[in-house]
Amino acid sequence: MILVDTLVQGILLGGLYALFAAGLSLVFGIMRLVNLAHGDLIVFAAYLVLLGVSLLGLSPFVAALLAAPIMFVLGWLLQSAVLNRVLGKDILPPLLVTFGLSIAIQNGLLEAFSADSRRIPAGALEGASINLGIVTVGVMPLLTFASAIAVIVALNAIFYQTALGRAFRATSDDTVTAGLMGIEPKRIFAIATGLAMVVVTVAALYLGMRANFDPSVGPARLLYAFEAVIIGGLGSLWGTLAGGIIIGVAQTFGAAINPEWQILAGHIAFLLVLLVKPRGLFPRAVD
Amino acid sequence: MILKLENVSKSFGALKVADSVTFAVPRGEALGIIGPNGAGKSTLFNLITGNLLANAGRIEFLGRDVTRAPAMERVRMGVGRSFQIPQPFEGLTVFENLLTAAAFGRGGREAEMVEDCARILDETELLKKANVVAGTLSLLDRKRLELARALATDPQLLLLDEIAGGLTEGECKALVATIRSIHAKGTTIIWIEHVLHALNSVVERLLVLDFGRVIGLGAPDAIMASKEVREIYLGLEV
Amino acid sequence: MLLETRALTANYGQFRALFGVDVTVDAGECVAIIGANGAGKSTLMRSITGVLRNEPGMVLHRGESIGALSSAEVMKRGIAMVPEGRRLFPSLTVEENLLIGGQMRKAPGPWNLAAIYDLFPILRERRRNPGTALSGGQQQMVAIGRALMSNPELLLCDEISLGLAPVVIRDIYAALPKIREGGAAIVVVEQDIGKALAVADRVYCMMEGHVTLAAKAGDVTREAIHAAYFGEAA
Amino acid sequence: APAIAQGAKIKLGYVSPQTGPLAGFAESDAFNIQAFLASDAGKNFEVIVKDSQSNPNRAAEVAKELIVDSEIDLMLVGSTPENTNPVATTCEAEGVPVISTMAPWQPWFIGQQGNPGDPASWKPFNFAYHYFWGLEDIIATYTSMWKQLSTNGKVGGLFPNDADGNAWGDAKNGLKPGLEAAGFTLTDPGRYQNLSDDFTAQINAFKSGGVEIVTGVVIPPDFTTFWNQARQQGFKPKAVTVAKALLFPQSVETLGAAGNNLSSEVWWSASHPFKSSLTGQSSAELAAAFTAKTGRPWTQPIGFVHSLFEMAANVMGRVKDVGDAEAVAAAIAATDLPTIVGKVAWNGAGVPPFAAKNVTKTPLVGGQWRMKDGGGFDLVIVDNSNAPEIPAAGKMEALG
Amino acid sequence: MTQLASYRLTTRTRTGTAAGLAALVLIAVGIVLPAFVSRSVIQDLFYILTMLTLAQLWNLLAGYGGLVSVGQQAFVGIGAYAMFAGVILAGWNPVFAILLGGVAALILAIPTAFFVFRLQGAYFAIGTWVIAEVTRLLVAQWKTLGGGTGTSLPREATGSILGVDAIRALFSVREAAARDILAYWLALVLVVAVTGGIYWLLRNRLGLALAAVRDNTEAAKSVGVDAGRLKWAVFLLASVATGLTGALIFLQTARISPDAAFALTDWTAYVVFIVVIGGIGTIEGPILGVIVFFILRSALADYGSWYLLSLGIIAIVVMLFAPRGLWGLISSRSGLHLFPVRRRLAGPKIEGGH
Ligand SMILES: Nc1ncnc2c1ncn2[C@@H]1O[C@H](COP(=O)(O)OP(=O)(O)OP(=O)(O)O)[C@@H](O)[C@H]1O
Ligand SMILES: Nc1ncnc2c1ncn2[C@@H]1O[C@H](COP(=O)(O)OP(=O)(O)OP(=O)(O)O)[C@@H](O)[C@H]1O
Ligand SMILES: CC(C)C[C@H](N)C(=O)O
Ligand SMILES: [Mg+2]
Ligand SMILES: [Mg+2]
Repeated sequence: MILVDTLVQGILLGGLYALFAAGLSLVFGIMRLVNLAHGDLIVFAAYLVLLGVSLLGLSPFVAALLAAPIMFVLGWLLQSAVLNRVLGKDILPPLLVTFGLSIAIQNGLLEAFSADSRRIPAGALEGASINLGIVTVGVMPLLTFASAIAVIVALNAIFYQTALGRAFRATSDDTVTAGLMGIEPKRIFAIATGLAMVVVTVAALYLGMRANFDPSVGPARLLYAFEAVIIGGLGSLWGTLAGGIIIGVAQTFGAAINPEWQILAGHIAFLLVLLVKPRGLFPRAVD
Repeated sequence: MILKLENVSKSFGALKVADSVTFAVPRGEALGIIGPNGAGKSTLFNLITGNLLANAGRIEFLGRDVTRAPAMERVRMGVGRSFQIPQPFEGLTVFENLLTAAAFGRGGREAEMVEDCARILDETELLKKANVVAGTLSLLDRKRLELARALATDPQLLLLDEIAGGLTEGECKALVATIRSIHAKGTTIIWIEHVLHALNSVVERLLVLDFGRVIGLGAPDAIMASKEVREIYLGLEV
Repeated sequence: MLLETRALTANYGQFRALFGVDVTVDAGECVAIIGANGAGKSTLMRSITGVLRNEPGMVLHRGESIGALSSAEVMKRGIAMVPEGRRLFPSLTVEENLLIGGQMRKAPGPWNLAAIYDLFPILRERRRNPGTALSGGQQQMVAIGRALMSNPELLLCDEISLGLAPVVIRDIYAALPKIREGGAAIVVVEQDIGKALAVADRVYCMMEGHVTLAAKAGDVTREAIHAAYFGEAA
Repeated sequence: APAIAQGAKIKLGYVSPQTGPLAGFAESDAFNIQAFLASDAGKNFEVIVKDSQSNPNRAAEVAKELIVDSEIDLMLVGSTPENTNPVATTCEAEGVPVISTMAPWQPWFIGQQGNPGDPASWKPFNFAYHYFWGLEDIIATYTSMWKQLSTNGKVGGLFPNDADGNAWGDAKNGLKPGLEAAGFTLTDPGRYQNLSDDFTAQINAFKSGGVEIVTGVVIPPDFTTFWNQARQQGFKPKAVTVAKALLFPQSVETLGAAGNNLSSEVWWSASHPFKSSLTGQSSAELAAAFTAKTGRPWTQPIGFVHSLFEMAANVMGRVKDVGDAEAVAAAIAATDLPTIVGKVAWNGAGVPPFAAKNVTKTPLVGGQWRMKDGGGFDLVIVDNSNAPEIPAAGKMEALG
Repeated sequence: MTQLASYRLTTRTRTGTAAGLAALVLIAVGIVLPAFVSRSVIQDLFYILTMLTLAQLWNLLAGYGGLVSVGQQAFVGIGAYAMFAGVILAGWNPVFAILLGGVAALILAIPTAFFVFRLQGAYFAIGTWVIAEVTRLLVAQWKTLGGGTGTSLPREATGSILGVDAIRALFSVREAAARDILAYWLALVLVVAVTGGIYWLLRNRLGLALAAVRDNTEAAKSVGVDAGRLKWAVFLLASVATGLTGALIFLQTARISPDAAFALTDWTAYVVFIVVIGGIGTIEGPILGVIVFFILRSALADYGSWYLLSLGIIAIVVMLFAPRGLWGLISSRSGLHLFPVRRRLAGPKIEGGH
């Protein structure tokens, strides 16, 4: 059944996109920060995990566990030292800063690691597959999808069930008044970016185990991630997952018609959704 | 009748903020609107100006059905408004604020509007600050600018939303005088205000809104005396 | 002395809004600050709460300078504010708006969710609504409740009656004595002189960035206020 | 030759992708240029290198800078059509001679035509000359490799929508007619965009077409994605012979055990039986010198980058006035030089008439990556039917 | 109110007049320049002028119209491809085919506007980017113009461009140099028309309307400004001119590929960089920005990835320390406005026009 196979592979691919997008969704939702460096930060984290694997001989999962706190701190520093200073009503300054950052990371990685493609070796997992009768699916894509769900469940719990999450949302609405509530908006933003970088590490782990990467592959991932976030609706993490799946499924079906339509079909699905629902599928009551 | 509303309704989700509102305003009248906070007064203005579109009902201005007409079309027909929270064009000067309103609200060339703008600035005591960037104005001047900018569109119907709120007595008196003189020139006025003594010194009729419904419409004295109004608006023992 | 400002100045860019303002508030007392539009009342509130930063030594809390602290740090010292224009958080429900007021400072005191709902029963009904879907008066109640949730020592209220119907103003002012009973000192910024004098122990009048009158509420005469308010003899 | 004696140095422009995804092609630039300048002939030259950043836009731009600002006498360029085509086109338009290599001649020649779909409109160039092999050589080599195995002859093609992919996948001028003539059938699901995340469609198409052999011209990241997904989705071909993705040992190493016995075309190797006309080094010596200097294993582009400078030395040695573009172009056309990558002479041998003026060919063989016992891979030449002078070192093996 | 007759509107300032004269002199110098400078200077100027044109147009969109597009490469690309199609498929003279670029950009801009105007802020930005990607992917399927490979202008076409022969004769230069001079002149015409046109618009009613909508859309509607139509007008105008610029750029390059023509970095990112470094929302900003950008580019271009690394860092630093751009810094210090647009009311009782 090629049809079912295409659908299943598309959904699993959507899990990867959702993983790319989850961190972005968090940051975009809380501080309206259009982070053009998000894709490059994923690549950066992938190199970090790779270093753990190749220098320390760790398993990729353990290496990611080590990389996550480092990424959290980097995210924290990036937000405190740079991004906090340009956030405001105007979306342009952060746009330009993160664009600058994107270029700087790409070329910094190029200096450090050269343009060679690398991959995080995952041993037997790479080719492992499960035969489900109708379809044969890879263990890796399944794991990716499960991780996407886990990440989103965890982020949602933080967002809606904890005081930190309440502070996230309040700060996202009005930083001055949040300050009057005893919340340091800049600290909240720094925590949010740190958290997003932890999610980025998870995304990086799967990016690196699934395919080759080199310093230049970030931006291509970024656009899909943005599409997933926007399709889902600002601030809705489940929406982001739905968005990722929509793009993934559209891409596999587009490709089934002709590989030329693969990426195009994803973009067109994005455009169609926005045409019908300009604020995404699950918009917040107030933007 | 310059303005006619028939069964106009508007909801935000489950919240009904205009509930079959029906009334008419004759040309040249000054009508006051009162009602508790959240009664739907500002919303009613937004419906009349086209900043919001009604869910149901019909709005007629100068005999034409404008229920679906966009805001800028209604401005050009002669509906001018001020905002409850002043919304100046902050990057423009006071004069440029007026010039914009004049050039687009009436649809003429800038040069022809200059003197009219200067006159309105003079009337609203903003002339001194004509070349000051509006973002730097004090609240009082912002409120004056709201009025001046609405006037610059040369309205036949002027909608004022709480422009006396937060003014001192002296300021308030000056404002009332200005509004009176505008009214005297034949402009129809609808004025939302909590400062009742100011309102009642200008308007000929009062309309009372509560939960989006019109619960009273008539001469100010009669309205102020009605038991219903005293109960829900002023509180019983007042 | 709970709070003291010493020769406090404040600027918006080039524009100086406060010129050496001296104000004191004692524990548990209620102080009114009156003045015309643009007198600098809100600017004073913003300077005290750290929204506008100022030089060390200009604002003292229990004798310690707090002028250089962020608004979050000031708040954690027990100074809560009901800002001009309410400023509720649209993404939070009414209840969450209240909760967030108390989550960064946990001080013992009379105020908690139940107490706030008792003070403003209408809020209990609308607790699941987004804060901004309420009417102006209801929003004002949420804003006051939100500030109370941290059980502050000092509550700053900036024009809490602005734009409200008389009946709502009455309800809100009726709540102030209950708040004092809870032990908080209160500063009310008001334009309505009568209302201010009715609740306050002491009153300051401001004009164009200066304090032009400081007096006990019972002692002031109409003439003195008029002179301070408008800068001229009545 | 008279020009060389005159003291003023001859200016060579060299555009290469020193950064970006194609940077692997440029890794021996510094090594080769240094060797060239140190040689006797090299003393008369100045080499001005510009980085194209792997961006065709930038490549055209820096080519123009070299021509206009640096006033170069001869342009050298290589490293895939993304780099050669913009540079060659610019030179042609500017009337500056250019020697180009490391791109199959079809994407180079046809790709530079205004309308690639209309052979009647194709025109030869006056200043642009190219040496490398063509798709007909790929077809001959690949089919001969595959014939060493027993397969059903069904081939699946992976062709991206880029200069190479469009040329290789072209129904008329690409692999298809040649494969069919050799008794193979080609399943071509269509062009895909580079850096694709998903090859399910291709895998499904190959599965339902009963494909046992995979070929194509794929960039390394995409090949890894494809190969992992193929294994995950239970697609097990007997041979995978793709170009570009498997050029560099690093790309194969990232695949681990799954890289064993993947195969690829070989245009230069340490065992090619040719000598440098510049330094007299054999292929093996050149490769060894590179490894000694940089600590990195040899790669195929090393020989070709080296040969570009052999060409420059030889051509400029034969012209009187190095500033005379027409004379330089004529000298290029008259070249007959044995280089480290084989003989280069624009004599029209094996090239269709429309391209005969500007294109000449170097030999091509087939190789297979074999995992070494201690880790790492060797590229073993398993087919030399197209160029018997290059020794084969093994036989083609089916994938496990 | 008779004494009010003495009120009048003025936008003129002394610096404005001086700057206007200086601009005229510069344009005149620009026209005769090819007689005096080398070809490489002409090429550099061509690059500067076309980037300046793109920057002014993006500034019109983002700085004045509040439309932060990151998809302008769509119009550069489609304009360029239309020009190529005109030359290769229809056999037009390249100079006329440039006009096709404008037409094609307009045709693309209309459906694009329909779509992206439904979106706000960051959504708008990403929406434009996606549209540009879709356009790129579609054009990459246009096999007659080389698909993803791209194509070049045929020699016959580049050799027979209108006016090139005359220029060769006039300056006695080679054909390629004459082509550069022609392209340079066209770029000069374009940049003067675009900058002048924008300045004219700003001093017109449209300028007020743009400022009003940017400050407060709801209020602008309430004084009769048709915000929707305004956005349309700005977007279509900018798109057409961007398309023309794209066609001109690729006429000079003579080679095109989807990746080059629709390059986010080259045609939008650098342009944003120029505008923001120079100072957004001013006409002076992009001019200053393009000069700074060009100097950086020339100074650093030979350092490979370090060049781009430093460019990225410079962008960050400028944003952190001069968020209104360099021109913002200069004009707030000195009060200088070379292109004054502020309308002042002059007459009695008005406090000094500060
Ligand atoms: N955009 C909106 N979305 C949801 N609810 C809204 C919106 N605008 C207004 N409301 C709600 O509609 C009701 C009426 O609001 P409106 O502003 O018309 O009241 P009002 O009578 O002007 O009150 P006030 O005297 O406080 O200005 C209020 O409950 C308000 O919260
Ligand atoms: N953000 C600001 N930027 C510049 N000037 C400001 C700003 N906020 C207030 N001002 C100015 O500072 C002065 C004092 O303002 P402030 O808001 O403190 O007055 P207020 O007494 O609270 O008046 P109101 O009754 O209007 O609330 C006024 O002249 C005002 O225009
Ligand atoms: C922006 C300022 C320089 C404006 C100045 N007041 C003028 O009218 O020229
Ligand atoms: Mg209202
Ligand atoms: Mg105030």
